[in-house]
Amino acid sequence: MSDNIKKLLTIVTEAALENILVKDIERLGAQGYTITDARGKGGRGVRNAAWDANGNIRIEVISDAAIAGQIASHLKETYYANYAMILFMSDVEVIRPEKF
Amino acid sequence: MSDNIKKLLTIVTEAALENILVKDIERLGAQGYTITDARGKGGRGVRNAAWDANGNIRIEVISDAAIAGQIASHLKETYYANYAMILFMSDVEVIRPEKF
Amino acid sequence: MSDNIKKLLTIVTEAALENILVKDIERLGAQGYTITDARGKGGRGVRNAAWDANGNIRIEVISDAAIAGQIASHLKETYYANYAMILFMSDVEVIRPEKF
Amino acid sequence: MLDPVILFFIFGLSAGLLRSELRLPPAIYDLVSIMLLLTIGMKGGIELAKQPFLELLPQMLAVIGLGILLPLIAFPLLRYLGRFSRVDAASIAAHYGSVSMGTFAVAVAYMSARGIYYEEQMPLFVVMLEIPAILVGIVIAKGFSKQTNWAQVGHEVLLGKSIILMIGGLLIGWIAGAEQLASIKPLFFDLFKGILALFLLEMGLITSKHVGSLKKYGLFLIVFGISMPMLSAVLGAATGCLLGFSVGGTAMLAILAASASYIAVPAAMRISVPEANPTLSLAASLGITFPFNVVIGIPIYYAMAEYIHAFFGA
Amino acid sequence: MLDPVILFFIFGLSAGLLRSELRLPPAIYDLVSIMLLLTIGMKGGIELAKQPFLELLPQMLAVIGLGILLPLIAFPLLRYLGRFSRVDAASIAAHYGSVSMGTFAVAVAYMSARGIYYEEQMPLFVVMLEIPAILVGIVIAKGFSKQTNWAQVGHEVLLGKSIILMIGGLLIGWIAGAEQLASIKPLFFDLFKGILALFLLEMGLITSKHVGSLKKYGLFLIVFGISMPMLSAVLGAATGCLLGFSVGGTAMLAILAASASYIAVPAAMRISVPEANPTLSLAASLGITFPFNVVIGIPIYYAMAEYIHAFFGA
Amino acid sequence: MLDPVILFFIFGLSAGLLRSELRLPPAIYDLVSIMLLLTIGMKGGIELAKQPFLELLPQMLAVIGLGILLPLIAFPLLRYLGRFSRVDAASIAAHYGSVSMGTFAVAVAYMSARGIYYEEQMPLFVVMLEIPAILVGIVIAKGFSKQTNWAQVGHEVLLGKSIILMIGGLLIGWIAGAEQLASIKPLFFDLFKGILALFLLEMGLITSKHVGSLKKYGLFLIVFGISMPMLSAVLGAATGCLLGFSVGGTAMLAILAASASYIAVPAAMRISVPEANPTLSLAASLGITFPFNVVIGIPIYYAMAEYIHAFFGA
Ligand SMILES: Nc1ncnc2c1ncn2[C@@H]1O[C@H](COP(=O)(O)O)[C@@H](O)[C@H]1O
Ligand SMILES: Nc1ncnc2c1ncn2[C@@H]1O[C@H](COP(=O)(O)O)[C@@H](O)[C@H]1O
Ligand SMILES: Nc1ncnc2c1ncn2[C@@H]1O[C@H](COP(=O)(O)O)[C@@H](O)[C@H]1O
Ligand code: NA
Ligand code: NA
Ligand code: NA
Repeated sequence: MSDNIKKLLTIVTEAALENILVKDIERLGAQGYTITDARGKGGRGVRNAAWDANGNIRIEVISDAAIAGQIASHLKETYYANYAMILFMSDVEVIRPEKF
Repeated sequence: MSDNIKKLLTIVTEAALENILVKDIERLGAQGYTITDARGKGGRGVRNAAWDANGNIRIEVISDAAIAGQIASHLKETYYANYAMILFMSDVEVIRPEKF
Repeated sequence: MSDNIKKLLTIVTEAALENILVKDIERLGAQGYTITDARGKGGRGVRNAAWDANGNIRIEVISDAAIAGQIASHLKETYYANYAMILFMSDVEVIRPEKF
Repeated sequence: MLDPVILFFIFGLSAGLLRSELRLPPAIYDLVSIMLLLTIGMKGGIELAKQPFLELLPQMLAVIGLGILLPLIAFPLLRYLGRFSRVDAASIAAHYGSVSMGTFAVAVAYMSARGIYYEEQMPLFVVMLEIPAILVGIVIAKGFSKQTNWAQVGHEVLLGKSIILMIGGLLIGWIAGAEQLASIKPLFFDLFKGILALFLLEMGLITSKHVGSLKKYGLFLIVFGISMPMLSAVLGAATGCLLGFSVGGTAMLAILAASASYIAVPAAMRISVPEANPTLSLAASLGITFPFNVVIGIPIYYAMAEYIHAFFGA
Repeated sequence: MLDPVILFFIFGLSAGLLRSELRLPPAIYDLVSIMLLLTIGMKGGIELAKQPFLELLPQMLAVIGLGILLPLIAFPLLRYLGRFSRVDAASIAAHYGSVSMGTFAVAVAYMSARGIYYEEQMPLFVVMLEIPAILVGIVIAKGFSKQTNWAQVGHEVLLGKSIILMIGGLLIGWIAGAEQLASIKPLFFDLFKGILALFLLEMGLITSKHVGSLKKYGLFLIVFGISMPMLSAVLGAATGCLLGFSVGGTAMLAILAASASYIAVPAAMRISVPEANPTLSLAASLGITFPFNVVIGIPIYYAMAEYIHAFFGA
Repeated sequence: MLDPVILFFIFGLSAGLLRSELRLPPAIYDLVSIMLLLTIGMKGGIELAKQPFLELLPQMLAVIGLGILLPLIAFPLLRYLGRFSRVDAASIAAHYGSVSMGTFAVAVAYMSARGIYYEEQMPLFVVMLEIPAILVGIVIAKGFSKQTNWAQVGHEVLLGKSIILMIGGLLIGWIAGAEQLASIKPLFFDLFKGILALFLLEMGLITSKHVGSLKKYGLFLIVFGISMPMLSAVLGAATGCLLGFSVGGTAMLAILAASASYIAVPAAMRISVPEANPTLSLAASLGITFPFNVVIGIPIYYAMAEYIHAFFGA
């Protein structure tokens, strides 16, 4: 597998966690992240973003597999029990692998 | 292939369909979904979200392959002919496979 | 590999480029695109979308591998040096391959 | 002279046609329409409280009749003269049977700038006119098909954003009355025309996007988009005169009849008659009829009302 | 008679319960709350400038005491009568110890519509009441645990959106004074009640989403959501009377005590006591207490203040 | 004393520096700027209608000359004293040759609060000044390179949001006149200062984000960000005096010259001179010059205008 292949980790969770998660993600070694506002439904019910307390965010992080795994397990341990959160991973091909 | 691998189905379509599609998706067995607002262009022209009638949404559903396939073919049969809509699928690795 | 497999190219970059990139993407042969508003952080610092000059967009283009490759290298040559921009690619399964 | 709010429409239209980057954020468009709808509703409600409701019933029935008649006239024109498919003709007909809130708001501003009296129940008629045309349009398109989910259509129509805001405003105005509402007057009443100006600026920008698609659909749509409202205005004015309305009220009913929906009906048709091409009906109602009505039509319809009153009026 | 702004709340609630598609864009909800908070702050600041700050200190301490006391009363009720888990009881208690800006805004409108005088320092007390309850709630839930990041909690609480806007408004009002602020009066002061109406419309829509979850959590929460504010109001009125406030000021303090937070506290609890179920506390504070207070409670608390003054007042 | 709208700026700046979570939704920032630009344009248009257009031509040419001169002065300072790269120096120079709408709005409020007369054509000059500096900046950066897509640059500049809104407002004001616009006065004119306050609150929050990046770029940028506007003000005041303007008009031209763009120019440079670092120019124009001008600069420039008039004036 070429150097160009990195992990794309996507997290969907409560908007209230944005500031905290961003710090976690950087601390664990990711070089960047992208966030979009979202709404949705899951095990913890409908989150329709009608007002502040009730919106989701969708965070994408591209990194090598080791860092992605560390972020994933940190989030799982720290937030899964008490927050609406899912995360999933896939391989993506990037152009400048040294950036991630 | 491990249990951890699920299907990520992404649908991009007209915002007007949100309520109806969400019902379809739940009825066909998905445990959740995530929606973001979007704009774009495709075979049915530019949809630039300048006002209500003209926006897109981007729906993501993670589920096992069977459910994803059912949702995809239901949407294809019901909406493809008359609505701006695309859908695409890929494999993703999830953390708590029992959730999806 | 089946006909149903296409490339999904995702670009995250400065909102100011939207109009120009859309023209590039169409000129290089893509049949459509989907855009969502985003914020994030990368090598060029935090882009928190607090106001116009400072937001990101996330563009998705589905096309065959050749076109995706052309778009990617065009963007790399033209914009990487001076703009906040990342791009990544993956394979997705589509329903109506003739559309893309 | 042109009302200055019309200048905002023309400005928006020009900026859009020049491909300027100007656009109002969708949230602002929402706010502005919410406020216009609430204000129009409250104004109507305040006046309605002053008169016995029962006397309005026959008028309401007449207006509903008008709302059923208009799409039934528009449909054959579109189907046989315009050679549109059944569903497209039905959908456009529904747009022209229904009403446009923006046109009504401009008419309210027009009348009040000239101090012209009109019957207070107009906002009620807006609600009455908005609904039947949608149902008629669906029936023409699909027959009384079992496939149509009528419960859903009803929900969509009655609880759609614009209807519910106007009804809410009507009820609030009715219950509270003018005196009680004085405390919210500075926002809802004093700013009305300024907010209408912002709304029309945005409508100009939106309209500019639909002018382009007119080229594709050709001359017939343009002719229809101007002559259908004229015809509807005549029927509206006649109804108003028969109901014994003042000149202002007669003109208002003519304007309502002449206006074509671009919010409630497109949304309902998209769900209930998805086979219809939405660009077609929006090109006509937004690209032709709305600008025609607000810039040129309203004074014409007012003259029409004066004329009818002079010849047939009480 | 009901204040017309309450009609907007009832309208929003009904539209939401009928599952209408009406909703205010989040950006508008933000704008409207920002303006209410700034205005309330400025009004308070203008008045505060007129009196020596030091005299307020004992009052501020008393109010902080009230803010500590209320959650300490609510917690055992919830834990032992309501049989909630420790964290849930602590979190709900924090909500009821704190205050609701929306309720305060309605009370301001209520008083000014009736020309009732109240002490000007109320907005200051809103800030004083908002904070201690959060801290008490966290301590009840977790003890003085080392795990709690108190720096972060402090930042979250003191620099949270609503507190900072109110403090900012207070300072601007204080520094500039009424005369200087005349130039921005048309936006912030004259439109106040209209903007409050829009805010309450949205609150009605939001409340309707929380009424549903009440069914799940049953009768106790409903009873608590009505009787806890009554109890708090008595304590608030008593404090006001002891501090020598006028009837209006006493009523205001009763209303503040009776109100339950649904903005600042939920945000703080979500971060600091994540194990607590947020639906539970919002169902009570938004689904029960807020509507009860704005529709029925305020006049009751005012009567309470009159009663206390008649029997115990100076 | 500080105008209260400046207090909103300082409040926003402080909240931002304290890392509060306060922020205005982008849609509100858009609404607020749209309204300020339209109002400023309309005010200018109303006054312009009163005088023959041809007499303005020489003044307009002089102002364009000023817009060309300013970046030509700024560039060598930045390139040789500041040791910035060619493109960065050119881009910053373009920012300082152009104008800031927010500064102009504060100046309008300043003059009207003091009842100071100034020539009505100022909004026209804002448009005149905004454009040449951008073109000069591009030419300095790239030469008359064939690579530059001048059609696109022209489109970007002339149809950019702020220019088109101001021109649209000018035309509407010109055509309609004060009397006709009375109906929209409550929204656009009466709320002007309140809306300016909201705008400055947001500008304070945005500015706070740019203060940080100043540390990185060091002392020179700070010195330049204060002394360049002083120099420009002298040239602006001289031009105003030569054109025979009143003290108010002379001060206004000084203020316009002193202000540095942070909306139109950054957008244009990002597309036309992408090699330039946008943080650099924004740190200077937003982080230094804007706060300096609105808090301290305006009274200084006014004193400058008085001084020049006393010594050289007619
Ligand atoms: N099966 C799913 N597919 C897509 N998104 C999901 C799914 N389940 C949950 N989500 C998203 O993740 C958020 C939190 O999920 P949960 O913790 O299950 O409530 C939801 O609000 C959805 O936005
Ligand atoms: N090739 C494509 N790549 C990415 N998004 C697309 C593509 N084609 C269509 N879309 C999105 O799907 C929506 C509906 O597509 P269509 O039905 O082709 O008009 C468009 O408005 C776009 O947002
Ligand atoms: N490692 C990463 N993972 C996800 N998104 C990223 C990453 N790096 C950069 N981005 C996004 O791409 C934008 C531009 O990146 P850059 O050019 O590195 O500043 C950032 O503002 C982020 O939104
Ligand atoms: Na009609
Ligand atoms: Na309380
Ligand atoms: Na300048």
